[in-house]
Amino acid sequence: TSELAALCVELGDDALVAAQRLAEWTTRAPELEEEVALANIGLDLLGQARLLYSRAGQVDGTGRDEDAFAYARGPEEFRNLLLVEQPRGDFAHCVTGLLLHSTWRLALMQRLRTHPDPVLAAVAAKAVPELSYHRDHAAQWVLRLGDGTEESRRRMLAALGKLWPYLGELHAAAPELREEVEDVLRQVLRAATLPEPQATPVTTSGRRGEHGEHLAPLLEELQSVARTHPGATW
Amino acid sequence: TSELAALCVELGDDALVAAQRLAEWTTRAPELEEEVALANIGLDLLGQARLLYSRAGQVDGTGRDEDAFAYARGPEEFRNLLLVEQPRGDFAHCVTGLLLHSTWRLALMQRLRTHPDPVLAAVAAKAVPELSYHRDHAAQWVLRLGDGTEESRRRMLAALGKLWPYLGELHAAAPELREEVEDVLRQVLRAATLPEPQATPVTTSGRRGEHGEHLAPLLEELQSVARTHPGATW
Amino acid sequence: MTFDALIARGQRIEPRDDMPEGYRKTLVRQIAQHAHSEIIGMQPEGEWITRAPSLRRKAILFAKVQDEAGHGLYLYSAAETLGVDRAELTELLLQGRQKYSSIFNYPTLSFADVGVIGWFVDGAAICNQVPLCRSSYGPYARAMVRICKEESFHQRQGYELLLRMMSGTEAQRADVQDAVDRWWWPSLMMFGPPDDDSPNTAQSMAWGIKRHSNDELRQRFVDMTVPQAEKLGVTLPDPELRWNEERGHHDFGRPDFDELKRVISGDGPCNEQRMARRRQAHEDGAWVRAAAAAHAAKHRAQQGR
Amino acid sequence: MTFDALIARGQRIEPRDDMPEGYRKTLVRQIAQHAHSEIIGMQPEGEWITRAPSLRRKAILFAKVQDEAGHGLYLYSAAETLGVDRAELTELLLQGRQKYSSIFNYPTLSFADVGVIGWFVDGAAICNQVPLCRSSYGPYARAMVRICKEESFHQRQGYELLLRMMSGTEAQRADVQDAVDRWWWPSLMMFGPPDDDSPNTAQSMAWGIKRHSNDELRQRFVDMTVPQAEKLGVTLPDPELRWNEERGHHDFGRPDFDELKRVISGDGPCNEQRMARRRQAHEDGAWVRAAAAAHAAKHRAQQGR
Repeated sequence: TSELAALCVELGDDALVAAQRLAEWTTRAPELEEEVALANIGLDLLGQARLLYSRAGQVDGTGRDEDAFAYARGPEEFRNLLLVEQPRGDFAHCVTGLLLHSTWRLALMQRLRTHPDPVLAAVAAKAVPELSYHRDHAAQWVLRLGDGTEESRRRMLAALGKLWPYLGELHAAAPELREEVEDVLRQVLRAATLPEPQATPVTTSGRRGEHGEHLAPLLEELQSVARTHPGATW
Repeated sequence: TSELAALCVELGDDALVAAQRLAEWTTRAPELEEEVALANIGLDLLGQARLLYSRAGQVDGTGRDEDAFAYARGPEEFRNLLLVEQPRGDFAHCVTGLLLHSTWRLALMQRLRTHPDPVLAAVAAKAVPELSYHRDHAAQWVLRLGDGTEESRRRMLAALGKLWPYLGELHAAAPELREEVEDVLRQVLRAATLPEPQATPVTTSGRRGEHGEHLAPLLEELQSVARTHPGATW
Repeated sequence: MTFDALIARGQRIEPRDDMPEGYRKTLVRQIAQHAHSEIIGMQPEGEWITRAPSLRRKAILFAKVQDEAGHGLYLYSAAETLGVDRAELTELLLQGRQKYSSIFNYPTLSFADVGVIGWFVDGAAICNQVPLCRSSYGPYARAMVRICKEESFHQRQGYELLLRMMSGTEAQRADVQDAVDRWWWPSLMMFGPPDDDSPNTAQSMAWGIKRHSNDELRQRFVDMTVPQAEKLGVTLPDPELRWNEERGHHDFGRPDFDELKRVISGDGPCNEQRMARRRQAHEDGAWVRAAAAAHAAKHRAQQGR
Repeated sequence: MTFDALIARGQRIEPRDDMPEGYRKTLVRQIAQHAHSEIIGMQPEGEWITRAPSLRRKAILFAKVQDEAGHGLYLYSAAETLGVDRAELTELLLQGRQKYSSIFNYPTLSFADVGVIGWFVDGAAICNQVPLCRSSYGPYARAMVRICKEESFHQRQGYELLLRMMSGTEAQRADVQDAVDRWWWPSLMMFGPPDDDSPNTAQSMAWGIKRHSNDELRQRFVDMTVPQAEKLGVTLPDPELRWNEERGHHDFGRPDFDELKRVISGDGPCNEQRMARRRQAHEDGAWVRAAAAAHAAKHRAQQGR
């Protein structure tokens, strides 16, 4: 069960941090439809994080609630993937990150639907259709941007160059998903007329707590109000 | 003496917030010489803030030290000018803000050299040559940018349009300095071949605690480490 | 049936119906301003999504701001039925030639503001908008029905946040009172200038675009809000506020309508910041919209003839 | 006197002296790399100026990062005496054709890192650089004298911060130990590959550009640092570290030189981030530099003939 708790925290941290980055897009999206879509995706991930944290608090024996995980831990205690903590970047960066993360997370959640823990299995079952939508949404944008204008293609290539190395982290975290994830991504790239990036995979991993410099400020902001009001109820 | 303490806090807050914005330029300046110059100016202001806070804590009867003023007050307790809390902007914004603030602060500090409180008078005497340098540095850049390229002129005009309204706040805070400050600024603008902006002065004022949305995140960052380590020594 | 006959019978005007040019123009301006307000109105609260102090509040706020984007979409669509398009209206906003509600030019300074905006601003919006569900123009009236439903939900959530905060720490209660003090008068100004200084009201009411005068709606808001404030335990910052038995309404002080004029004409505390953010998002998004258009064109070319 | 004769007598080479092209090229590369390191090295600590937990620490850190910009300036000037210019060297950095010290590609994760960087990184820099005050090339040697003086000041300030933190709270002590654990091995790598894998060392030593081998300097750093760690009360993360009575030096484990190669070739945790920031600042500053040049040109035209 400590393994189960750790898994819930890892996947909860991924979802929370990714949702926080998506929240940063609010009032900054390229069109109104995209404000709605990115918020939808952020809300789905936030919902997943809340369920996963609650489950972690039940099974790790501490009885902590969802907010204890989100607001009372420092960056060194977070286990999210480096992929999701990368700064916001441009819209090509946004959809590329979303494509990589949702493809991987979808593959994982599909398997977790048969996890022996019935609560985690139920969370995964609920997450699968959400993540399919996230992946499709991202893939459609990768298509449009990859096969759009010269500028959008240039930006897509830059975003791929920047984020592709983080696949190394995903594969290290779940080697069994590698083939499936790579197949999906290759299909999307092909459809988008984009070459597969040649990038050295990262060797550090957020799963071991080896975070970059961007996580601490993200959490500083996320936790700021909660921390300046100790003992408050919201 | 409560008036003296309030004055020290106001001028300390201006200096600290302005120094914090200058610190944000670190590793982002347009050339290396400017990294050095902006840090110099930031350090001067930080030094002024420390002396002013210390004096405030002595005369207001609380015995608070400089850090109590910087780290243990919320945004609603800060009395800095709105001018200095404006977000970083581009380099034209930086030098324009610096010109307005240092021109005004220099005029004020020149007068405060004869303040009945000997400590404040000494702080002011020390600040005058520092502020003369700040003002000259800013004025030289306003000249270069105003009478440089088409782009730099466009950016200077935008920065002036954005910041000039805050003169209203400075004049409200110290009506007796108005003529002197405006004379200096007009001279600089003339030399830079820039028209005097026609802008409605702001009517809100940081001196009454009426801050915008940018101060709270600035202080959140400034106070983040100190606040996550209660009882720590540094 | 002619336009006048439809209006006289209280029936709805639909896009295919003939309508006077003045009616069309007034409606376009009003609906566009309303749409712009939804979009600019995302900003004051939007900055607090990343800072919300519990995950539940984060989800509520995220969803609320998303709803505002959705309202903007409905309203731009309603305006499009009158022969203008969204890009055109967005241009007019960015050039400062169309307005949005003055209320969004005030800063949000603490998380309590999120609650007070829900309570006051959504509350005032509901007072303004519920009568618009009976607007004479069909597409606008139907959009308002959906919008009002969501906004009363937002208002309840805002008020509920404040109830929780008032039962919390001293600092939380102080934040709530401070937010109430700052938002009360600007909220009263949301109903526009006083009736004796509102020249277009009569025509709009005749056309069935407007159903009540500014002062009537302002009175309704005050009467609705005073008992809620009492229940919450906050003081509304108006020494003249009191129940008038004779009128059956609350008397209250006169908002500073000069301030309203200043804010509308561009000199509120955050006008420039709000417009700059909107403009930046629009400019930053230009390459994305261009790419989507280019991709769609290629795709059509490949598929079609 | 010829170049060889000057070198043989241990006298300094000055810009006007003849020198072999290999000597010049090696020096340009070394000085440029050193200058780039100072500039990129501002980044890991620079982000903490706005977050420093006391005003005194804020001033100390602000001044330190400013000093690094100053060091960059001295060094670029020294390089310019060899017939290259700063803009050209900056281009080479931005294109990734010249390097900077691998150490700056590791993240700074807490304020304790500021102290540990002062202690380890400035300490290692001093070990590397003190001998360079006797470099055979005059302008470089003179720049190093000023730089070393400031760096030993920085090192003391870093160590002093750690002493204070170790006498603070449990959380502070844990932060210090964590920072030590993360920075120890990368600091050892600052001395470069082991001697048996450092092909250019012999020539550089013959030319008086380098005075000691990588492994000698690494040993000096370890011997200097171990007693400081004991006094501080932290554990250096190397189980093989122990005093060797016979050698009169500490034995220590072998750094992961594969990691060093990876980081140098661009795959460290922060390489991309550091370069992106530097590139961004350079691009954002282009219009400012252009304006200054245009203004100066106008001014000269008006004044001159």
